[in-house]
Formats: sequence, structure tokens, C-alpha cells
Amino acid sequence: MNLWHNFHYAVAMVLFCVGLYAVIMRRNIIKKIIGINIMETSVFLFLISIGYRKGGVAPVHVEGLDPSRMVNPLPQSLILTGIVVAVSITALALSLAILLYRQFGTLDVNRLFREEEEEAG
Amino acid sequence: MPEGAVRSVMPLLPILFPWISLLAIAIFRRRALRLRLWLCFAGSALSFLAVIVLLPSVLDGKTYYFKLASIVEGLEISLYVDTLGYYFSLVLAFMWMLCTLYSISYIDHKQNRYFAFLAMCGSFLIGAAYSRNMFTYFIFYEMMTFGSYPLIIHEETAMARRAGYKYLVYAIGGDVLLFFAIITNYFWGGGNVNFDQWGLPTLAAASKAALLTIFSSYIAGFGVKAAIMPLHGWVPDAHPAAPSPASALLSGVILKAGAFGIMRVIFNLFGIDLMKELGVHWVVAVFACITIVLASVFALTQDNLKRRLAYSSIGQVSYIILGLTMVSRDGTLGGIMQLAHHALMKACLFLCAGVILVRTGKKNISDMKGVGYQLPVSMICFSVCALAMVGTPPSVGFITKWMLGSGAMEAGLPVYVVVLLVSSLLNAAYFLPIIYVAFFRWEGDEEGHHHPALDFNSERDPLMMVPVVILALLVVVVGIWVTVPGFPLSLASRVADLVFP
Amino acid sequence: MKRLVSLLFIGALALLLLYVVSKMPPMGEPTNPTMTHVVPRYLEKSEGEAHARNVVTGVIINYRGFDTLGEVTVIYCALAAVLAVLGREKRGRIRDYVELSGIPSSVIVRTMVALVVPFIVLFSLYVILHGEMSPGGGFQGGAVIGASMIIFTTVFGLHLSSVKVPLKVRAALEGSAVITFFLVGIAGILGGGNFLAYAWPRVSQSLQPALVTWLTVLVEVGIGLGGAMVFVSILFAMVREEGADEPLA
Amino acid sequence: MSGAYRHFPILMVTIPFFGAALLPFLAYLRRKAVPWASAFFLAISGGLGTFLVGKIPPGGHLSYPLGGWEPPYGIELRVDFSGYFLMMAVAGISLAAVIYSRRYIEKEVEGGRITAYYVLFLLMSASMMGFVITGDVFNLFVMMEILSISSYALVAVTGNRNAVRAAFKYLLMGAPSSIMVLLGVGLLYSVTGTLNMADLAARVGDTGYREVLIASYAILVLAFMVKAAVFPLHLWLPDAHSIAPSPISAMLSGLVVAVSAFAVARITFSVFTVHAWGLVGTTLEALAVAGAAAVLFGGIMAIYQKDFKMMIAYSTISHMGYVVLGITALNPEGITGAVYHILDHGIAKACLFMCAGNFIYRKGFRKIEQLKGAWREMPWTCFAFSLAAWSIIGLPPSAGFISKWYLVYGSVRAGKVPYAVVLLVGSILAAVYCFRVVYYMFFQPAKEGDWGERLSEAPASMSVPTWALSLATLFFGVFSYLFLDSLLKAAAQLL
Amino acid sequence: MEPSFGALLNVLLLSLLLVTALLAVSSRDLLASVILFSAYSLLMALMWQRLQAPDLALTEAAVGAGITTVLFLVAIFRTRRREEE
Repeated sequence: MNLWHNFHYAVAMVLFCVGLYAVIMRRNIIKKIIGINIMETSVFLFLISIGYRKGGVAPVHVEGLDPSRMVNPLPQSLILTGIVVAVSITALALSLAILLYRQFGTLDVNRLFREEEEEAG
Repeated sequence: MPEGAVRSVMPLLPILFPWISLLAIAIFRRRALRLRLWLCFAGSALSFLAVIVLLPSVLDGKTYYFKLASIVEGLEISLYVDTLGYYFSLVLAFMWMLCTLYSISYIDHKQNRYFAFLAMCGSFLIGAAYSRNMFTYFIFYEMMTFGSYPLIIHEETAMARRAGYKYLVYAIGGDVLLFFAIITNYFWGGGNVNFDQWGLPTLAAASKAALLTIFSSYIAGFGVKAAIMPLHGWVPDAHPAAPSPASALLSGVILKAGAFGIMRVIFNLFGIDLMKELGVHWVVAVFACITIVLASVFALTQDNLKRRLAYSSIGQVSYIILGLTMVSRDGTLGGIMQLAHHALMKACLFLCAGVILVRTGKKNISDMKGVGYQLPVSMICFSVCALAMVGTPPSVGFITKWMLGSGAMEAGLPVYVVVLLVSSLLNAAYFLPIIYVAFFRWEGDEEGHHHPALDFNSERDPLMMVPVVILALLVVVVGIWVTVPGFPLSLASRVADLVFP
Repeated sequence: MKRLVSLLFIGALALLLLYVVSKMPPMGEPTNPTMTHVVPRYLEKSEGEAHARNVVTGVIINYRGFDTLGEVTVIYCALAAVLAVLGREKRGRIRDYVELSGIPSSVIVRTMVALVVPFIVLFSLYVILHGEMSPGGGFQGGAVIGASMIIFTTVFGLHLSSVKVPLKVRAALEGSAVITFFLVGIAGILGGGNFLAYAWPRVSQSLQPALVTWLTVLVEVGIGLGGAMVFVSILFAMVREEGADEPLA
Repeated sequence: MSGAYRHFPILMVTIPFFGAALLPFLAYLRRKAVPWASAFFLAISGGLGTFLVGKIPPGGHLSYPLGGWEPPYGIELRVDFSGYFLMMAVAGISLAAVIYSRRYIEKEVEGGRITAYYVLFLLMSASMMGFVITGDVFNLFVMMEILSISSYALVAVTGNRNAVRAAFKYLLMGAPSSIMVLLGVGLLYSVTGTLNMADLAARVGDTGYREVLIASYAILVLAFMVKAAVFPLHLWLPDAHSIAPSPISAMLSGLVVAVSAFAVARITFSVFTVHAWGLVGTTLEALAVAGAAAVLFGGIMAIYQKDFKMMIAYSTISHMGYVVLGITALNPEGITGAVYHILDHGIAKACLFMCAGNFIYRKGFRKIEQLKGAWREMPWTCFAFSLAAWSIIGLPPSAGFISKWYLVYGSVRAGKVPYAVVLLVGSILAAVYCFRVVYYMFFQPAKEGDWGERLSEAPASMSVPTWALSLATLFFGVFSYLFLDSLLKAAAQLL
Repeated sequence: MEPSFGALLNVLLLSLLLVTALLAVSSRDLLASVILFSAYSLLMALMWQRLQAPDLALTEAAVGAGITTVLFLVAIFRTRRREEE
């Protein structure tokens, strides 16, 4: 049973679900976007924890440091890309939110999509 | 490449010639109507010529092969002229030429659309006849199916639209079944659906359930086109709705494409032996018998002439199916011959119906009193063909029925003879009243007026009369000089010899 | 009902994920597959091969350079996306009738910001250029520049910012990250290697370390400039109100 | 493997990136040149691709280690024949769509956003090319993100309120699925320690962490199902695809969802190879059921649509089901069918959307009812529509027939006859919804005032791409034999 | 993991992360959510520093806590601050 040992992972997964909860259940668009961000950072946390090594040090070469003590640099470089992706999606989503508000005067998805049904019907 | 075949472009020519029509239409568009239509006819005539030049060598037993494309190993689009395919192509190219000729003066609006699709369908049908394998056959067959849709709804009346819709529904259903059949056949037949041999040896290894699936899907798929009951629903609507030459082709050729497909399945894919072993041919035969009898009964109740003829076609095409599933040499021979014979008779009947419609505007039989005096030539031709349908000697109809009867006896199943006899009686029952109404009734006959004088004025249009007369003559001539090389018997007996060595 | 189903779904997903976590290799053990397979080479050889003391930078710029090309393309794409959604100002400046923060900025704040911003920019330059030795790098530096511009904008308003960083400059520099990266990649091909090869086979062995270092710096600078401009442009696009463009004076 | 051509795949991907980065500056100098420049960059990209004809060994692949770092250490491009085939499809269809865009976009998109439109368009096409040939799972994620972000924005580019709403819906489903891809990649990495597909394939077999692998596969498939709009997760598609500007609908429907479906194949065959199928069987079966449901659901919904772009969009859902069924058949024929279907569905769907765009451009019509008698005014568009519909239904000799043949054959060979039947029913449904439109166009009299007698075709820069695509459906049907052998070999290689 | 000061700190950080995330998601005041999210990002940056990822910590502090937060704030000022009923 590695669950207690892997509590970093576990917290990351729980955060993932918290984010998903916000995306699915919260009606406000900004909340949904925050949810997306939480999901993203939780996955980053998960990946970085995977790269962690007990008693490790940051992967920067310094005189007299044994490379085998360093933590895994690969997830870190992946996450750097991931962060950029996250901020890009956030920027786009917020722009869309601004535009939606301009056009519909609401940020509540229920109202947005209720109106859609009315238009269709 | 099939064994002993000659690689040659000859099979390609009759497929390409009809496209002259499309070229002509594309070039002239709305100008030079007569020239345009004559060019369309030239296309079909050249196509027929290209078919007929092959006759001597096919009678010698030569086969031709031409590869269009090879999709992957074992699956190619290629043409192959064997006796059976040649036989079908000869019939249909001939019919196509005559009907195109007839259409020139019959079709009076939207000629471009009509002739373009007419030519395309002809080309595809010849391609289907010359297909080397089921895959190629399906491709041509499918294109032909959808290409004939504009022919059916040409008049664009509400009835034609409904008929076209029904046609499409049936056709798509049938084609999907067929597609499924071909794929399963390809899979269980070891990646081979070629017509080179008389029965795929690889197919025999498949399980019985698989074989049954394949066989029944094939029969049902082609059965839609061949109008085996209960899959005939589109026929009685499509025929009256379409212009007469198109109905002639529907009955004479397009229905036969289904029957021809069944021939290919039984002869070339399964082979007679495997079909016998499978032991379901009698089920198909029973369906065919039911169709033969019921269609004739339905025909009796129709007042619309073309509708009656349509039901008659449904019954007559099932003769072919019956002949094939008798599993006897004479039965097979009869079935194959019926393909050509029925085409001659029924096309003539429909073209006559077209003449009546154009000249008198009458559609229903009850209105046709005295038509025989207004249109003597057409009605004589009509009567000749009607009698031939009943099976009166000397005519092609008699030959077919004789052969089928003999086949039934050979197979030891006299019950089929009874079916044939009942059907002949019913045929007589629905054809003779037409002749009676046309010649022995006239306006005012009950008041004792003398019959009107014969009037040849309405039949001056040679474009319409020539095909009618040629077909009626052939019905008799072929019935008398049966054994002339090139007439159906010569080719059909070659096929039968190959199937029953 | 719908809520209940969603909640159940999320709960079930959480339980499943926790179950998976319990089956995962224990965190931090040196024997994990992640520690033994590809990584040792990065750790041991990056200094010699990628000429970066910071292994993360080595991996980002060198070993997995194409990911980073993708990364800068993503951020560039985000800019294009924001502009496609919100539109961009016309040539000229953005009129300033939008007060971004509700707080009236005092003289102290103004002076402080005016004093601090140059230092932030300087710091970010350090972050960019020092990326191969210490934590940091092009993107981080770019982000810091972007943040400094944001502070400037909040205090001095959009109008002045759009004068300081005019459209002309941004339009030219937004793509600089992608362009630099692409050109460096092409140079790799011309230098006889594959796309994005830094150590050109056609160059003699002795020059290669310097080459790699300089190319890395070049790429970092490109990323930094491009990233900063992209952030500034995104911010301008989002802050700008519709029709708030001032024609070119 | 030597020679300059081995650099071409990466150049095909990066040259449009580069072009996209140049566009804003170009727009600053000379705005009129932007559409031409984008077409130029895509044409170079496609032109480079044509040099690769015959260079990819059938049944093998071209491996290109980026930066010269040999595979598991660096990123590898892995161009096998199916990847190359799809890359060329992307290049060709994108080129047609970008040419089509010039006139169409002028009308629908406000001037200041046109540059952004083309930038996004280039990024979208190029990232799709990268997406299909990359040999690294994280790189797959990066390419997918470029693709997704540009797609979200392109849906909203008109600024029309419905469009913005549709784009947001798309983003709301797309972004979590992207994150799930990253999560799946992370799980995969945690038990194998590598990101390279070939290396992963070698290592997934003998790792002891079954549950983690199953979870990662399921998560990846689920995420790509959202992107590919496979049935229960399709909710975003109809709105997004029908409201987007027509060339974008063409790209989204024809390519974007299809390459996402291809990613499922990539994950299944290049990462979890035959050896690991014991792990992923259940997921695959669930996927197949979803695919079958998609075929039927999409087809039936398409029949009931009144708006023709909506109808085409639902048809896409149905066809993604085809692709999924091809992949889950797990045999070379099924995969070949799926890949070929991605191509021919892409061409035909793009053509359909362009025809729809022509009607919208000329008349502003969106309802199927309004197409009655359309052929009098726009005969060529109507003919192109019919040809493309022919391929969508899968009638010979169009390309759709070939792929349908392989899909059904693949299902039969896998012993999954019910799925074969579903595929056939799907084509019946396709026939129903396509014929309705074709019937209205050609055989129904026009409603008063809808259509006149005078010919008014769309401008040449729109008609020509439309026609080119509709003829391409025929070309790839008639000349399918040029590609199928290699595709089959490539597929057999995957297994 | 044996109970040590480091582990305890990690647990504390992680629980704070959970708390801030839940608060950010559940608060009805969007501005409060955003600020909480900013705090969450900062905590995340700290956590990553604890996991020996200084590059990422720097990035997250600049991008997650900085730029993303500002973008959220801009969006809120452009729209409305309170969630609708």
C-alpha cells in the first residue's frame, strides 16, 4: 500500500478532482477557468513529485556535487512547457469570457445556454 | 489474369463509347438539339458494334481480359469477357441502342439530363457485364443503380418522385446487403471473389453458417433488383412513373442485372456443386415460384397498362431465378435464355405502351377500346409479344418455357411444371383482355357500330416504330430459328455446358 | 439529478485515481524506472554535451529543443488567439479612458514604480542570460518583463504604456521567439547536423562548446523578448475597451 | 537514410510556424499580402512533402532525431507511411482551405482580426502535421495544444455571439481533456521513465505496474475521445463546427477531429503495442462500443437537422465513429481503412463545408429548405456537393467506398460482424441525409425569390478549391491502388 | 516517509494547497477566488521549491501568481465581480 507514502501524488489527484469539480459544477465561467488552472497545476505537482528523489538537490551542476543526487530534471522541463500552455489557455479563455460578457451580459453558463435553447426553439 | 484469356482493350471500348453522348452534351449544351441527340444514339450504336465484333471469337471460346487497376493483391478492378458476360452485354447493348433511338422522339424535355444518365447507365451496365470479379461488378452495379434514379423521376411528377424515393430506399438497402455479402465472401473465400472458375475452391472450406450468411445476403441483395417477392416493392411504382423507354430498359435490362448477379454468384462464386451441398437452393426456388404466381395474380388486378406490365416483369424475371435454382442443365439453359428472351418481349411491350401513351394519351386498359385501329402496327407488335409471353409457339416465350419445363423434369421436380403452367394460364388471363379490348371493342360497339377503319397516320414516326417492329420481329424470328449462332441459345448452351460439364 | 450524477462521477474518478496512486512506484526511491532509465545521461553528461550547468535548461533548450519550439509557438498562438477574439488596436495609441485599478495612484506609488521598473527589467535580463547556469531562463525572464509592464500599466495607464511599447515594436518582436528558434534550427541543418543541432558537425571540435553556449544564449534572448512582448500584447488586448483606439496623431 | 530529404518532415512542420511568426510584421507593412503569404508557406510545406514520395520505405519508417540526440534522449520524428499520408492530406486540404479563406473571410471577419486568423490557420495546419508524425508522447501533447488553442480561437474569430459561445463550450471540454492527456503521459512516464514512443513500446510490456498502465491508457483514450468527439463526448462539436466560418469548419471537421482519432491509433499501436493489449482490451472494447454508438447517433441526428452546416457537423460525429471502429478492429485492414477514411472523409467533409460556405457567401442561406432548386444558380457548387456526398456515403468509385470496404472488411476479419453491420447502417443513414440535400438541390423547384435563373457562382478563388477537393474524392477512389499497398504494409508493421 | 521536519512541512503545504483550492472554488466573490487562487499558486511555487525544482518555482511565481492573476483581475474588471444567483 503505497498510498500513504505517495501522499504527494494523492494530494495532486485530489486537487485534480477539485479542479474538475469546479469545471463541471460551478456555473460561473471565471470559476470554471480557475478550475482548469487548478487541474493543470495539480498535474504539474504530480509530475514534479514523480521526478523527486529522496534527499535530492536541484539539478544544477555545482563544484563537488554528485550528479546522482540530483532530482529528475526531465519532468521539470516538461512542466515548464506545461505552464506556458496553461497560461495560454487561461488567456484565451478569459478573452472569450470578456467577449461573452460583452455580448450576453452574463457569466453564468446556465443563462448562456438557456438562451441558446430559447433561440433554437 | 484468368487462365487462357487474351489481354486486350476490346472490353473497354463498349464501356467508353457511350461517353460520346456526354461529350456531345457537354459541347453543345443547349444548341443543335437534333445533332446532339443523334450523337447520343451514335454512342450507343458504336457501343453495340464494339460488342458485336467480339461475337465470332467468343463463339470460338476465346476470353478477353483487361486490367483497370489493382487495389491490393487479390483485389482488382478488371474486365473479363467470358461467354456469360458477353451474352449479357450483347443483350443489353442491343436494347440500349434501340431504346436510345426510341427516346430521341419520345423525350421532349430535359433531354440533356436524360440522355446523359441514359448513356452513363449503359456504360456502367456493360462494365458490370464484363466485370472480372464481384468487387468490380459491385462498383459498376452501384453506379448504375444511382445513375438510373434520374431516369425514373424524369417526369418529375409527384408520382415519379414517390417512385424514385421508393426505388432509392430499396436500392440502398439491397446494395448494403450486397456489400456485406461481398466482404464476407472475400474474407471467407480466401481473398478471392473472381469469376474465373466455375466455383471458388477456397470457399468450400468455409463453415456452413458462413456460407449461408454469404449466400442469403447475396440473394437478398440482388433480389431487390431482380424483384423477388417480397423485395419487389419498388418495381410497380417505378415502371409506370418512368418514361416508356426507361421502363423498357428497367424491365429489360436493369432488373436483369440483379438476375445476372445471382447467376454469377451461383455459377462462378459458389458453383453448382457447393450450392447443392449447401442445400438451400430450393428455398430460393420456392420464393421464385411464389413470385411467379403471385405477381401474375397481382397483374390481373391492375388497370394501368404499365403497372400490369411491371407485375408481369416481376413474375417473368423470377423464371430466371427458378431456372437457375432447379440445378439441371436444361433449367439453367432456360433461365439464361429467359434473360434475353424476356428482354426482347418486355421491351417491345413497354415501347408499345409508350406509343399508346404518346399518341392517344391513354394509360388505363379500360380506356383502350379500339386502340388497335388507331395504332395498328404497334398493337400488332404488342399482341405478338403478349402471345409470346403467354408461351405460344413459335416464339421465344415458348422456347423458354419448354426449356424450363424440360429442366424441371430432368431435376425430377414436376411441381415446377405445374407452376409454369399456372403462370402461363395467368399470363393469358391478363394479356388476352388487352388484345381483346384493343381489337374487338371500339367506341359505340354496343350500339352496333362497325369497327373504325385502320389508321396508319399516327404511326409515321420511324424513330419510335423501328425499334418496336424490330423487337417484335425478333421475338418471332428468334423463336423460329433458335439455333442460329449468335442467338441466345448458342451462347446459353455454351454456358450451360461449362456449368454442367 | 444532473448534479448528483456529476458528483458521483467526480467521486468515482477520485477513488480510481487514488487507487492508481496506491499502485504506483513509491515516490523518491532511486530505483524507480524514472530514475534509472533516461535521466542518468542528462545528469551526467549535460555539462559536456549541452554545455549548460543547469540541467533543466540543458534539457529544455538542447535535448528537447523541439518541445520548447512548440512551447514558444503555443504562447505565440495564445497571443494570436486573444487577438482573434478581442481584436487589436489600430496603428497608434490606445486612448486612456479605462482606469484599470480603482485605487487612485499616489505620487509615492508613481515614483516607486518608475524607479523599480528599470531594475525589474535588469533583473529579468539577468534571469534570461544566466539561465544556463542558475535557475531561470528565457521564458522566466520574459515573464518578469511582462510583469513589470503590467505594474507600469496599472499605475500609469494604458495610454502611456502603449506609447512606451508601441505596436510597431511589438508586431516586430512578438514572433521573435519562434523566428530565432527556427533560424537556429535551420542553422543546425546548414551546419551539417539535424534540425536544432547546436553542435554543428561542420565546425571544429574545439569551437563547439562556445558555439553551443552562444546559440543557447541567442535562443534564450529570443524567447525572453518574444515572451515579454506576447504578454504585453495580451494584456493590452484584454485591458483595451472596444473602440478605444486613438487614430495616429 | 541519408540525403537532404530526411530534413523535409521537420521543415514541413516548422516552416508554417516560421511563416506565422512573420505574418504580424508583414501585416504591419502590407496587409493585403497576408493571405497570399500564408498560402505560400503552406504550399512550400506541401511542396516539400511531395519530394518524399517513394522515399518512405513501405512497412518501415523514417526516423529523424531532432538536434541529433538519438531517441530516448531527444525527440524523434517517426514518419511511417500512414503518418506521411496524413501529413500530405493535412497539407493539401489546408492549402485548399487557405485559398478559399481569402474571399470568404473578408466577408465574415472584421479587418483587424484577419492577420490573427491567418496566423492561427498556419499554426493549426502545421501543428497537425507535427501531431501525426511525432514519435514522442510529450511532443504529441505540445502539438495538440497548439492545435487546440488555435481551433478554439478560430471558432470564435467572427466575434458573432453564438460563435463565441460555441468556442467557449469547445474550450470548456477541450482544456480538461488536454490536461488529461498530460496526466496520462505523466502516469506512463512514472512507470517507464521514458517518453519516446518506440522506447515506451519496448518497456510497457515488462513493467510490473499493470494498474498504472491501464489507467494511463484509459485516460489518454478518454482525452482523445473528447478531442475526436466520439459519441458521448461530442457535445461541443455540432455548435463549434456549424458556427465557425466555413473554411474553418472544413478544417475542424475534416482534419482536427480526425487527427485526434489518429492519436488514439498512435497510442494503441505505437505505444501500447500488441504485447500490451492484454492490458487495454477492456478500454478498447468500450471505445468500440462508443464508436458504434457514434456512427448511429451522428447519422440519426444528421437526418433531423434543418441547418445544413449542422447536418454536416453531425455527419462528422458519425464518421469519427467509423474511424474508431476501424482502429478497434486491431488488424491491418481496419487500420488502413481508418487511415484512408481520415483522408477521404477529410477531403469530402472539407468540400461539403466549402459548398455550404459558397451558399452562405452568395445568399446567406443556412437552411436545407432554402437549397431547393439551387442548381439553377450555382450548378457547379451543387455538383461538387453531390460528388463529395457520394464519397461520404461511400459509393463506388469514390474514395469513401474504398475506406468503407476496408473498415467493414477489418471488422469482419476481426470477427466483429455486429460492428460491420453498424458501419453499413451508418452508410444507409449517410445516404438518407445526403440524398435529401442533393434531391432538394436538383429535383425540387425553387421557392419563390430564393433562387433566380441567372448563374451566380462563388468567386473563382472559392470555387476552384471546392472543385479540386470534390475531384480529389474521385481521384483517391480511382487511384487508391497507388497508396493502399503501402498503407497496408505500414499498418501491418504497427501490429 | 519517516516523520521529519521536511515531511511535516510538505504535509502542511499540501493541506494549505487543498484548503486554498477549495476556498477558491467555493467562494462566491470572484475577486476573493482570484486572490485565493493567487495564494494557491504561490504555495504551489513553494511546494515546488521544496521538491527541488527552483526553475519551476520561479516560473510559477512569475506566471502563475503574477501574470495569470493579473489576467484574471483584468477579466473580472471587464465583467463583474460577484457570481450571479
